[in-house]
Amino acid sequence: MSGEESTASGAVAGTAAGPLAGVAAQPGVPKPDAILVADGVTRSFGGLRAVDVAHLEVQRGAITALIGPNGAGKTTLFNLLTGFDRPDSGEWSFDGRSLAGRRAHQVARSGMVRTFQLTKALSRMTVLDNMRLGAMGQAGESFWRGLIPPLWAGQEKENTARAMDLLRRFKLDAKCHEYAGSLSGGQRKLLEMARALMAQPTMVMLDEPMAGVNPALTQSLLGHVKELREEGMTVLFVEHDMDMVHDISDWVVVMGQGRVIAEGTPDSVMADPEVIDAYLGKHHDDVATDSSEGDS
Amino acid sequence: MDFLQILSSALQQALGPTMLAYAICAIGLNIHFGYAGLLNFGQAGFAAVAAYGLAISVAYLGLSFWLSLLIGLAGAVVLALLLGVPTLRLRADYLAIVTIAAAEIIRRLGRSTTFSDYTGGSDGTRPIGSFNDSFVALNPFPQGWSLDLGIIRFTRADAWVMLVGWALVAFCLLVMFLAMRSPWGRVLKGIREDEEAVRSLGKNVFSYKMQALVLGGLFGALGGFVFALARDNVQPDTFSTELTFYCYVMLILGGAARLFGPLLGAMLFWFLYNFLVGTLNDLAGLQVLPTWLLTTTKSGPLVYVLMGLGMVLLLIYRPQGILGDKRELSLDVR
Amino acid sequence: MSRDESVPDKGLSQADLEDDTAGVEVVDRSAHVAGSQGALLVADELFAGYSTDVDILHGADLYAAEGELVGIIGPNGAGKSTLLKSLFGMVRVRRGRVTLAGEEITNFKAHALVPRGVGFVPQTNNVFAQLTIEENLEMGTFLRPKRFAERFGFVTELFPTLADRRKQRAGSLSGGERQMVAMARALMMEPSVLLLDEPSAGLSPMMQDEVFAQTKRINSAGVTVVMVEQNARRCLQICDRGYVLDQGRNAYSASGTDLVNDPKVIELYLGTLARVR
Amino acid sequence: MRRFAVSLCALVGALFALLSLGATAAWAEGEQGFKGVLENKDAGDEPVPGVTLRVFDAEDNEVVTAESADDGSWEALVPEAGDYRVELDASTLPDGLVVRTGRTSTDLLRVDEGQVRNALFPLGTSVTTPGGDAPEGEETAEESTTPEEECVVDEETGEEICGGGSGWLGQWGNVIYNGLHFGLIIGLAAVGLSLIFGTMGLTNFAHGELVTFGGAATYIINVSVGLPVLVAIPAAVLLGGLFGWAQDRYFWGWLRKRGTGLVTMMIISIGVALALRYLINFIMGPNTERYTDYVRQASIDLGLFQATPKKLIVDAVAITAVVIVGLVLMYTRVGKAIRAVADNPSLAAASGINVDRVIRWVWMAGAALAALAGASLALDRGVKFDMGMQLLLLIFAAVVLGGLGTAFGAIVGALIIGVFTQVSTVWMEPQLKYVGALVVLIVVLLFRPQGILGRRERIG
Amino acid sequence: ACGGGGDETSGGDTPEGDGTLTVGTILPQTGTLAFLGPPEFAGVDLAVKEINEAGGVLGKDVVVSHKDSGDTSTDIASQSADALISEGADVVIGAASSSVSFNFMAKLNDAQIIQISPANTSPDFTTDPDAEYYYRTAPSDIIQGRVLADTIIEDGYSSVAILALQDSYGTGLADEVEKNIVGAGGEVVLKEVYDPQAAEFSAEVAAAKASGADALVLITFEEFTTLAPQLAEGGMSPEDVPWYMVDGNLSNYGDQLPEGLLDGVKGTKPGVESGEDFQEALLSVDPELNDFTYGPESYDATIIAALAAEAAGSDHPNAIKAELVGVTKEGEKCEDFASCKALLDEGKDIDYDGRSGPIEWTEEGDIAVGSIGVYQYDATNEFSLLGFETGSLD
Ligand SMILES: Nc1ncnc2c1ncn2[C@@H]1O[C@H](COP(=O)(O)OP(=O)(O)OP(=O)(O)O)[C@@H](O)[C@H]1O
Ligand SMILES: Nc1ncnc2c1ncn2[C@@H]1O[C@H](COP(=O)(O)OP(=O)(O)OP(=O)(O)O)[C@@H](O)[C@H]1O
Ligand SMILES: CC(C)C[C@H](N)C(=O)O
Ligand SMILES: [Mg+2]
Ligand SMILES: [Mg+2]
Repeated sequence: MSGEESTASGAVAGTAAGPLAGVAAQPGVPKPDAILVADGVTRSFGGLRAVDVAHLEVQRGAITALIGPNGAGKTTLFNLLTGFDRPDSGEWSFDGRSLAGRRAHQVARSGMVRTFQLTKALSRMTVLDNMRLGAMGQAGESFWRGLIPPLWAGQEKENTARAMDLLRRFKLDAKCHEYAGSLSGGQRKLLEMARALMAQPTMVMLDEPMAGVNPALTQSLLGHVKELREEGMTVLFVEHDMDMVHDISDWVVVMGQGRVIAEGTPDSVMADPEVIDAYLGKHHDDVATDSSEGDS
Repeated sequence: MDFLQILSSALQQALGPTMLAYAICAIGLNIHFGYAGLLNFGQAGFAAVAAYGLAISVAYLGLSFWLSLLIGLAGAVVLALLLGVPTLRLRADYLAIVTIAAAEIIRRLGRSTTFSDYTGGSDGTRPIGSFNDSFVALNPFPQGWSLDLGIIRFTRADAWVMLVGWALVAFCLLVMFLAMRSPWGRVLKGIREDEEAVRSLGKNVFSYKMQALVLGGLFGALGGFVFALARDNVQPDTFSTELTFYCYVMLILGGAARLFGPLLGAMLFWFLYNFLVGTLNDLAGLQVLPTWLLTTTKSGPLVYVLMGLGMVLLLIYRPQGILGDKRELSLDVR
Repeated sequence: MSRDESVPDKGLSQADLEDDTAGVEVVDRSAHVAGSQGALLVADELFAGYSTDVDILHGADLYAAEGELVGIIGPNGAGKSTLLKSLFGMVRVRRGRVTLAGEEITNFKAHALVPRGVGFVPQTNNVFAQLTIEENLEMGTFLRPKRFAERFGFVTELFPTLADRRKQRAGSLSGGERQMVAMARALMMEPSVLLLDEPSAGLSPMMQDEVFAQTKRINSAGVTVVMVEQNARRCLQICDRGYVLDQGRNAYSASGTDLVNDPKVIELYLGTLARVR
Repeated sequence: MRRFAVSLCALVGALFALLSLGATAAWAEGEQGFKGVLENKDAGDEPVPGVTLRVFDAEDNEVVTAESADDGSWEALVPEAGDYRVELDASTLPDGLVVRTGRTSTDLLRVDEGQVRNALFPLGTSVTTPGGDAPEGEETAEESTTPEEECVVDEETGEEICGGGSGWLGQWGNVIYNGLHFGLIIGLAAVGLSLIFGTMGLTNFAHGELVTFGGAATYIINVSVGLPVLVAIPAAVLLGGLFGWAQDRYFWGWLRKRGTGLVTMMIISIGVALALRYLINFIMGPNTERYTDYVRQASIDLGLFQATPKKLIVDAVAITAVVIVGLVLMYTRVGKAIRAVADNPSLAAASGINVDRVIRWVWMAGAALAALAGASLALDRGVKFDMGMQLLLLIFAAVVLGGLGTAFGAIVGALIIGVFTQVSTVWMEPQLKYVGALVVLIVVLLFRPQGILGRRERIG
Repeated sequence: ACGGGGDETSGGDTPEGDGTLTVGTILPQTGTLAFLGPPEFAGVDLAVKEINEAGGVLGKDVVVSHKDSGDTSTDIASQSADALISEGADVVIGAASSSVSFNFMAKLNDAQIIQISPANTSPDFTTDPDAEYYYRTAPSDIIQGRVLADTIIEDGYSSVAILALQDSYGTGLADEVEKNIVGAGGEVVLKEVYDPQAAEFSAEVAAAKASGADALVLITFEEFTTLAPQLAEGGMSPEDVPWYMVDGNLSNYGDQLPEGLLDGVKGTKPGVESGEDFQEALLSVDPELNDFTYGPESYDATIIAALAAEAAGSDHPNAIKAELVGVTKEGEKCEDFASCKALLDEGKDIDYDGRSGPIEWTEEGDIAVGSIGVYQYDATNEFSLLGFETGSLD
């Protein structure tokens, strides 16, 4: 059983890594088809340089993991790229268009949608309404058209169907009419991610989407993320769960103290002594070995 | 003690023009606070600007009634923009204090002697002239007619104001109904809960908040018109913060974020108030209670004491308001 | 039927219980009854919830003997956090009882439990955002300020970043850094019973190792630990006993290693991902 | 100008007896017209005899003429009621004397039957204009009669006193001092409001009534019980604290336990405010009442400004109170507990803090501070049932201006609000003084949206 | 203005009322003028008591219904007006404050209900188009302003500062005083309109001080209690600069203010001395009264309305209206309800002379010749009469 799994996921990783196959594993390396390109993005808080990214590219249609020790600046980088914070300096472009100085909602509209590490459930709205809110380009979201239901009812129906579909995958369908404020910590994470997917973004940026999510569910969701990639979505996600990173990512970027310190395929990065030293820690392998021992 | 009399005058106020003016203002607040989570404590300011806009345009500038109505509405829109542009990016509490301050500034400027040539000063616009002639002229009810509803009666003039007032209430509620169950309303509710989250989904939060502020402000303006037309006078002190406070009370009593909440709250509020006034004044007249407790001159304060207590008790035992949903309150949204 | 033996005095509620559990497999509580004899922390058949009409916990059991490390795993929304909160007096227990060292503490307020040696790290909102890191840690020794210096030394040894940033406000920290503060605050207290709600969430692998290792170490020093984890496999590996909670009830309970290897548990709760490597 | 007023004082006392006698005597039946007394104001009110006065009717026909007698008095009676004016013939004035107002004729005045009205031609050596500004009219060159110097020589010590309420410096000194004083009082109330908001998240619209409570309690202890104000104020502050404690013990705490939402509580507080305010009205009536002591104290001159001793003592007490609150918050365990509860109540409970007790403490302290504010304010303005409510907006403004939930911010905000209400009167009419303060509030928030001492939150 | 009243009442077609004269009051129970409420209510109650003791109006007892007027910051007054309209009141007594009266006057006017204010003195009512059903027993401030100014001029003060509260009464009276001071050769060096709701008045005090005036006119309501000591503390006590007070604040302060503070201060107040007996009678209605300001005017307003109803033989407002002005002038003089009624029963034309003065109404419903009392305070802060001054409107 484990063998099958292992090869299956390996195969998936292999195919997707196709375009990235020849790319050198070094920080700031250019990608064959970069959708997001950032240059010289910096942000300081007081004396602390939280983000200092000289150059970073994210491959279109691939799943890229962003890892790094706590406080490395991953979330701050997300905030900067998506317009939730202003950098001290820097330029970046998404899908060929510069995004520097754009406001958060404009960034989202251009197709780059993010989730939050500390979840933001819309408490006094139902789970389903949370989801529906995620859909982009709704006619009824303009005041005047909103007043005339026939103009948006059809679209609403489609969105609801899609929302229910996603909720089912995220095991939240039973809760769809509950207020989102009554969800448990993990369920909020799930909702956060599902809502972002409602927007059908070109690129989704997930900030630790699976922290606190039950492993069994995580696994099935990873399958869904892979499907999304097959449909052409680009995924950039922050994660501390190395098993997960290893399982689905095509490319891994490592940050440390605000900088990109390493890049490469999952295997190459996790073998990088610098990364092990700064991030993974020496115990990591032991525990992993422990676990496989336990299984066999 | 004449209970029928007390009941009828309480009912009269629960249906009459003042209630309508408050209800319309409160419906506006429902958009702001109930749906969009904007803590607007300056609804009185919107009503005041519109009422002054109307009164000054007609009585001082001599413009036509209809044009002046538009000017009043435009005044409310401009106020919303002025307040919104700087504050809608801030935390909700700041909007509260800025709006309360703005409303007070408007009221104090209105009553100051400095501008009394235009505003008429503290007695209202009466000195600069009447402005509701065109409105009165439109009164469809025949001279000498009065609206007789069994135990309550309204004069012809009041009936006309009420016809318009109830039509406006219906109109506002219809707009609310349509707007709030549309995706537009959903975005507003989302903003109420967490604007960053909504922003991350590609909605222009600022623009939505502004739309909500303007729409609610326009409703406030309509309320202001009802106030002004019912009295043919714009008295600055009727637009004090008390007006806004009472609107909040009505909103919460009826149930925030419920379509009929503010209307029901306003009716209940004025009914209770006038019921208490009638009962206490009658009791005072009968001299059945000891004089340390109740005399004619003490019944005024006592009405408010009881009114305050009544509000408190209602809210304690029905915190979600009459129409509200209890489930919402169990969520901690601090 | 087994219920009758364990709670003979609760005949009155029998009917409700059966209503509740109609159609669902009847859990055998005898193991719990046996194990909980003399245990330090015992929760018997807890019913608890947030809004007045809905129970989230439907008769959850739990015990932890002195010096034991107990893990709780389960799907999202199972009621794990609710269970911890109801042990700690933050969610009202409607039925059932909680005892600590033989003393009934059902529905005791949190602040009354802290002096009894119970420490708690919540899952969310677990730092004082407006206070500095140092002040956050001071809150850990609120009841025994004299111990601050010593404990501070100990805790910052575990999480050196905290010492470097002692004047930074916790609200501006990264997610992982906050988690460290939260954990550190609880460790400041020197509790005899420690309730941890997903202490490793958001931490880098290295820090996770640290947290698990330290939890084990603290536990070895005699502290009873009850920990909820989604990092289930890691958790079960270090714990003495584990519970699987589902829909507010105990679904499984066994020693940690037994659970890790139980195919049913793996399929439903642990997933197979972690075995890939 | 001041010296003039002072020298006038002496005269006034003497004049009163005379004039009040004259007043009753003047209302004789059957004759009507005008009367007056001509005096040289610049020569100790020396009477000016022999000046001719003419009375004209509405059509400008001369009706009667009169001449001032040796004591300066004159009377010109007209045959029937109507509108008339009196004109003084300037050519008949002794050399060097002019009408100080520059006006030698009155307006048309209504004279009713049997009414002898007064007309006034204040005489002097020069024309003066209000407020000691540059004189206008023909005699612009001449010096004004009122001294304009900013420094006055103290007659006894021979020292020069500058400022002290006169002149430019003094005006600013006084304005700013009054602002700071007012700000401190607002600040006392604002700290409490801010603490309560911080710890339990309640926007307490009934805070103004806690202020009133302080004043009313002092008044009742002082007047009804008969204790001196010096005893009554501490007692009232104590009672205020007790009242706050009881409010939380029996009301707000109970609501918290029932799980009442914060918005609902906010609206409940509006109801509480209404009930309390009118309860106080019910008990002590609708009027402004004054304590028995310290109602009228002589101001002392402190160089840059003048102040009554009671104000200075209030300042000292307020500053002490605020500093103590600050020290308690910063350095004591209670203070830390308060800040912890303000930040995250459930986590505070998990740290062993009795959250309810802390909130009760805060209520007690907040209410005591508010009572102190009320009692101090009433020293100055008297006690009235709505005095607190009238302050509430300014208190809120102070809290927000300083940064919500930061106790120090509330003080800073209060001082700014206080100073601006006063300073704005330099340019604006006093009736608009709150407008000035509120405009400042809005402007400050535009540039520092999180308030002066507030901090921005991080996102994500 | 009231147009002649000739349209419906001459002859037999007097409008029919319901037979009972219903008197409503809209007087301050709360708000900034609440301190004037008690004497006013007592005045109305006393009048009603005397009327009913004398057999009532048209053979039936007069019914009274008291309502609160609040102040301008609340909308109570117009609610009260609505309530009274629906209760079928024929006459409404009120309000105290001119500003408040303006707020509901039009309402009563539309409903054709008589309004008689016992205390409104703002000159604006005389000319207001909505004042057709509006009457008052207090004289316009045109007269008080004239008398006050005269008193000041007579005392020899040429440069005067005025502090006036911001409302129609305050600014209206201030204008009248200014007009007359300037007219008589004096100067008004400062006319400061202040916000009566301010928490403290240091800026106003400073402005008064800086003006260098040699007399100070204080047109205030009860915030006088706040303002007066602050003025004294700011170097503007009556010893520094003599004060002049008006009806809004002329009250027996007793030990409410420090002894001697008001010693020698003068003030004016409309109305004649109502006499010990009358004051006793008021006290018997409300033993807690401590002064009687506008009590007589309220009493008179009620009596006049009752007499007019008697004279018209109907309690319908329009019938009363036709007689109102008539009963106050040109006829046989009488001074209380019983004797006036007796005269009416004999079919005579009466001229009611009230407790507040002789009361002759102009066609606008204004007091034609008003008596203004000039009073002076002694060291115990109680005022006593110096004399009366009358003035007429035209
Ligand atoms: N507003 C702020 N003020 C001060 N420091 C900040 C602020 N925001 C972030 N920082 C600091 O910047 C650094 C980077 O934070 P960031 O949240 O980006 O880390 P991260 O890589 O996402 O970490 P984690 O994995 O723990 O989430 C942290 O050390 C944090 O303390
Ligand atoms: N404040 C609340 N109000 C109402 N319902 C709640 C609240 N918090 C949690 N719930 C509900 O209680 C159930 C259990 O929640 P709990 O937080 O205990 O789950 P959990 O097992 O800790 O899940 P997770 O692993 O996701 O943290 C969930 O279904 C959730 O919807
Ligand atoms: C009661 C009075 C002082 C009222 C005042 N005369 C006014 O007209 O407003
Ligand atoms: Mg992060
Ligand atoms: Mg949980």
